[in-house]
Amino acid sequence: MNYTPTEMMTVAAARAIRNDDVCFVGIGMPSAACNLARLTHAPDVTLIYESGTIGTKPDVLPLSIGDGELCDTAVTTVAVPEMFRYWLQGGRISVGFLGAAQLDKYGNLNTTVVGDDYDNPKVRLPGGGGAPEIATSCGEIFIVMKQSARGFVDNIDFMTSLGHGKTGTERESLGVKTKGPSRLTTDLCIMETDPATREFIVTSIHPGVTREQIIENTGWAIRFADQVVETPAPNETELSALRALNERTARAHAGQ
Amino acid sequence: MNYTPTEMMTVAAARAIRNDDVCFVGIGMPSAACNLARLTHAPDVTLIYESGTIGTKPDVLPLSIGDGELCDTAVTTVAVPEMFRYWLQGGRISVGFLGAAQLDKYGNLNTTVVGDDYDNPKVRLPGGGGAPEIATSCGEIFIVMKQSARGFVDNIDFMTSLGHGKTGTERESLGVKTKGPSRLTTDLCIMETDPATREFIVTSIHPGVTREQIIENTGWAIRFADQVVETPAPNETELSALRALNERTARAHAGQ
Amino acid sequence: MTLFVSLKEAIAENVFDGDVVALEGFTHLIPYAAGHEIIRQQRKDLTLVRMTPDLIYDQLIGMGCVKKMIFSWGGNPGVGSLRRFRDAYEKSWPHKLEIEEHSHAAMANAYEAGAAGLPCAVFRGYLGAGLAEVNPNIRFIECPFTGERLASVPSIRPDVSVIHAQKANRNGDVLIEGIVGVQKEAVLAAKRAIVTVEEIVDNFDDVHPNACVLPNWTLKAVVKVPGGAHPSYAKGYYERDNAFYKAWDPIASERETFQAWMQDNVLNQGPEAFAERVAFTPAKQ
Amino acid sequence: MTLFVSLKEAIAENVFDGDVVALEGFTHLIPYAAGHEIIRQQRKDLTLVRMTPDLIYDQLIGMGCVKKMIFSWGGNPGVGSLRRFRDAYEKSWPHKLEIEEHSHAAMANAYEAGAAGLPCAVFRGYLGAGLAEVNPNIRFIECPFTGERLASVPSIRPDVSVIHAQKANRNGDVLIEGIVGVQKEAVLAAKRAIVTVEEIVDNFDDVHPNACVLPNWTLKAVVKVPGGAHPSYAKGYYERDNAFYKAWDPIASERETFQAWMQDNVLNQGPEAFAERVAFTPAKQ
Repeated sequence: MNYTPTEMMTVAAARAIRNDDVCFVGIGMPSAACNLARLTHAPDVTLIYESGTIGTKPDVLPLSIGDGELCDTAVTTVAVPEMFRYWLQGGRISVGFLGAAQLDKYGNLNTTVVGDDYDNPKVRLPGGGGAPEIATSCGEIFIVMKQSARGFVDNIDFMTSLGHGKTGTERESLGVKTKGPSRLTTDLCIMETDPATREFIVTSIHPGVTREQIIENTGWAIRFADQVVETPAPNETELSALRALNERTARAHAGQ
Repeated sequence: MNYTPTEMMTVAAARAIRNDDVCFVGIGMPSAACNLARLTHAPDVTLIYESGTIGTKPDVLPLSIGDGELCDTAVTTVAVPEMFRYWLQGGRISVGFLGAAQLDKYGNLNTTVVGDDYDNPKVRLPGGGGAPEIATSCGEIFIVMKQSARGFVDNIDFMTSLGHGKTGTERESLGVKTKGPSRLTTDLCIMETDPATREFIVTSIHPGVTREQIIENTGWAIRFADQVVETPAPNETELSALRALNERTARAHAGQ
Repeated sequence: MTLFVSLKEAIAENVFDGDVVALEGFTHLIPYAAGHEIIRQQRKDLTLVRMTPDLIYDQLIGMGCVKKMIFSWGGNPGVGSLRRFRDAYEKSWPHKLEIEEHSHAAMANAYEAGAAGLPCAVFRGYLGAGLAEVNPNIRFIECPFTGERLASVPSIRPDVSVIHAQKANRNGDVLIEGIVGVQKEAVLAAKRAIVTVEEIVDNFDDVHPNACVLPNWTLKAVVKVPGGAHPSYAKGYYERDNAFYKAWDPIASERETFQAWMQDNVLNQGPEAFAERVAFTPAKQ
Repeated sequence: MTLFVSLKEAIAENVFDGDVVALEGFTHLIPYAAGHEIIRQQRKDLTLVRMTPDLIYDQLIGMGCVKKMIFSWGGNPGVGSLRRFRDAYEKSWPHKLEIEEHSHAAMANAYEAGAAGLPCAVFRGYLGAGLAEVNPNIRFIECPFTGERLASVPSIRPDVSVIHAQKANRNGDVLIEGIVGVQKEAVLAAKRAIVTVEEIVDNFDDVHPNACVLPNWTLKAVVKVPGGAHPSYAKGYYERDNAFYKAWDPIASERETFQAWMQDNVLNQGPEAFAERVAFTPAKQ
């Protein structure tokens, strides 16, 4: 079966989600991956959106973090202060998903400004939203992001949310108990955190992708694990579930 | 019309409640006074019980702070942490009602222990409950209490909740912005806070009560205002509303 | 789904000697049946936490299960004292009882902070109050912006919280409605949570989207015990048995009458007895 | 009862030049009609507060009403940037815009603390985060029991908060349901609160006892504006107009197209236009 790099990325991201996970889901790629997991191998996964919807099972992907469908299909919907206090800070989330404009090899993320002067940025981005506390309160962080040398940089312009810090040791020195970024899924490969150095290393390469492509699209000196496997291509169940989800979504949003 | 001292006390306490007040209501006499006010001259008064029931209109007096009737007739019922954070601490309550085992002339109250050793009390009382923060967060405090030399003492055994402190100046020195105890209604008289000294002075004596009776039943050297009036006797509207309320209450609780 | 177990299993597997235990309920939905099971299983050295310890804590204390009680108002609402609590605290019967005493605001904030995963609660409280002088767990901090002195107490993080609720659905999600007290906070603050419910329904499709629902993954055990809150009440099921609260005072006033009552009504009974106790106190409407 | 007024009166009597204003709504129930009235009344030098400033803040900024924005995520959800916000912040058009930037957790806690009457919020946050270095309103305190370093931000206490809700009853109590965001907190934290509603009903007898209801005495003005959340949505009334959110991007991308759109759709219109805008986007079910 043919599939696009985005489909491969979504499927690979979805596979990492376990049936008993409680996921704090962001809009876009994380939302697609989480719902795909729910519609395939992880039917009992709990999806939480920061708008307050807990255990939601949307039939189509939301355009915003607070689409009505999220509430209509949730186990319960709580106020936003409660969401951030009892559910996120309370340590009840096993996996948080994040994306960014820029990330570095330690999984530090920037969604705040482009340019190194915060007060006079080249580009003012939307900002961190929930990211600073998602990054430290969730059991672990999965990052899903299209790979490019522009986004995967040696030094991010602003530390919107903490990964493993500037040296890989900052979580420990700050007393942060959670694991932090453990997995990065891109349209080219899967990276996991090296337990020794805390930097992302490539552990699985998507079918048809070369090491050179990965190197070219990474702004830092990317390392490959000793054992790199090939990511299994999306199977028919995965692809058809994803495409049906995307079709339902397109139809629903076009109808408005 | 004949009436009992308790009826006089309840009616006198009720009269002080204004139609636009938001009252934090305790069980017992305050609850009777507040509901009598609501059923007579203050139909729009907002009654709040610490169980979380806001704007409640019980048909009978509750036995406990969380009887079902309070919820069934409320505008809304909130969780107890919200009650104490948003509604009480938030400064939304105009009048708090308190009673006690002991009070002094500054309206400091004791509902904790009898005896001056907290760790080895003569009698262990139920404790302060909401009183410590009711005393400082409500706009002003109305106290309703049967008068006796045993309860109205020179020195309370334990400072469960702050009135005007040990010298009348403690609210100011602690930075407490609210008025504190402003009115004390007993079965013998009405006392109000002297603006100069902050101590309770008698401003109104119930019909048939003598100054001597008040002096005998007060453990401190009680002062009388320059102008002491006679409390108007309960009128027929007040008495019949109170008696009907008490009858409904007795019938409802006996039925269980 | 091992979430649905018997009450005996729920207590045996989740409540241990020496645990910090909160059986919460603010007048409404007090988990009496679960408390009785703890007594039958003879747990010892418990630290009991509750804003408004009422008859069930009086019973646990009188039966010797309790080492310490953390509370803010310990009485029989509208009636008077807790006789067994006073006998234990004032006269060490059946043994010595320690207490840690707070205000309602402090306890409510401490549960909230526990649910929020914080080490402490911060609030405006205890101004001029005597408890601040006798309880070392009441401290003060300064607002880093205004310098205002604010009270702080440790968050409450029970080993196990026990609550009674109206219903569970088949997935084990639990609905609480009416006077919800601090039950949600108690459950989310605890390491383990047990819920007894009036009934189990297919789904919560007809439930308000913002109703207080605890998802099944926040709970360790869900047990159907109809009437399990008696003599407290369950909105929509049965009313508060105010007469029983009044009747408790003479029962608890003497050690002998208390023990006889416990033998007959707790030790010689099981959770199934609760359904009968509420059979004649139907809910209003 | 002077609570029920026209939208024109509600804004004229409660929103003043230089005010700190929160028009809250977390995707759901965003008070667009009220925002447009503020634009028509040409308020100046406002400090706008909101977790997720979206198109209505883009419009207020582009029309020159805003001096400063306090926020945690400023984008067009699922679409991209707020073009007018960026033009103001990056290029000072129509004039300079100050910002104060926080995380969602900080803002949510700050509203909560504002509703709770506290001077500051305390939470576990900003660990290793860059905002703590550029925003002097992010400070740290120590837990007085564990020594843990906790973040603190000033509470949010707007001069006026504006929300949109599903309904009011004849007394002026207001019901919000579904995704309730931080609206209750925004109202309770504010000196004055304005609510626009879809409809006014006789009573709330059929409303869940724990639903989010704001009693009339917490509000300054209640205004019926059907469709008043468009292009946001009102659960039970109409769905989110996702197509409009997408269409906004090209409109806002140029100053001229923006101004023309504002002239036609805001300055030359009144609140009654909103009902038509939602006529063809009925609610699900």
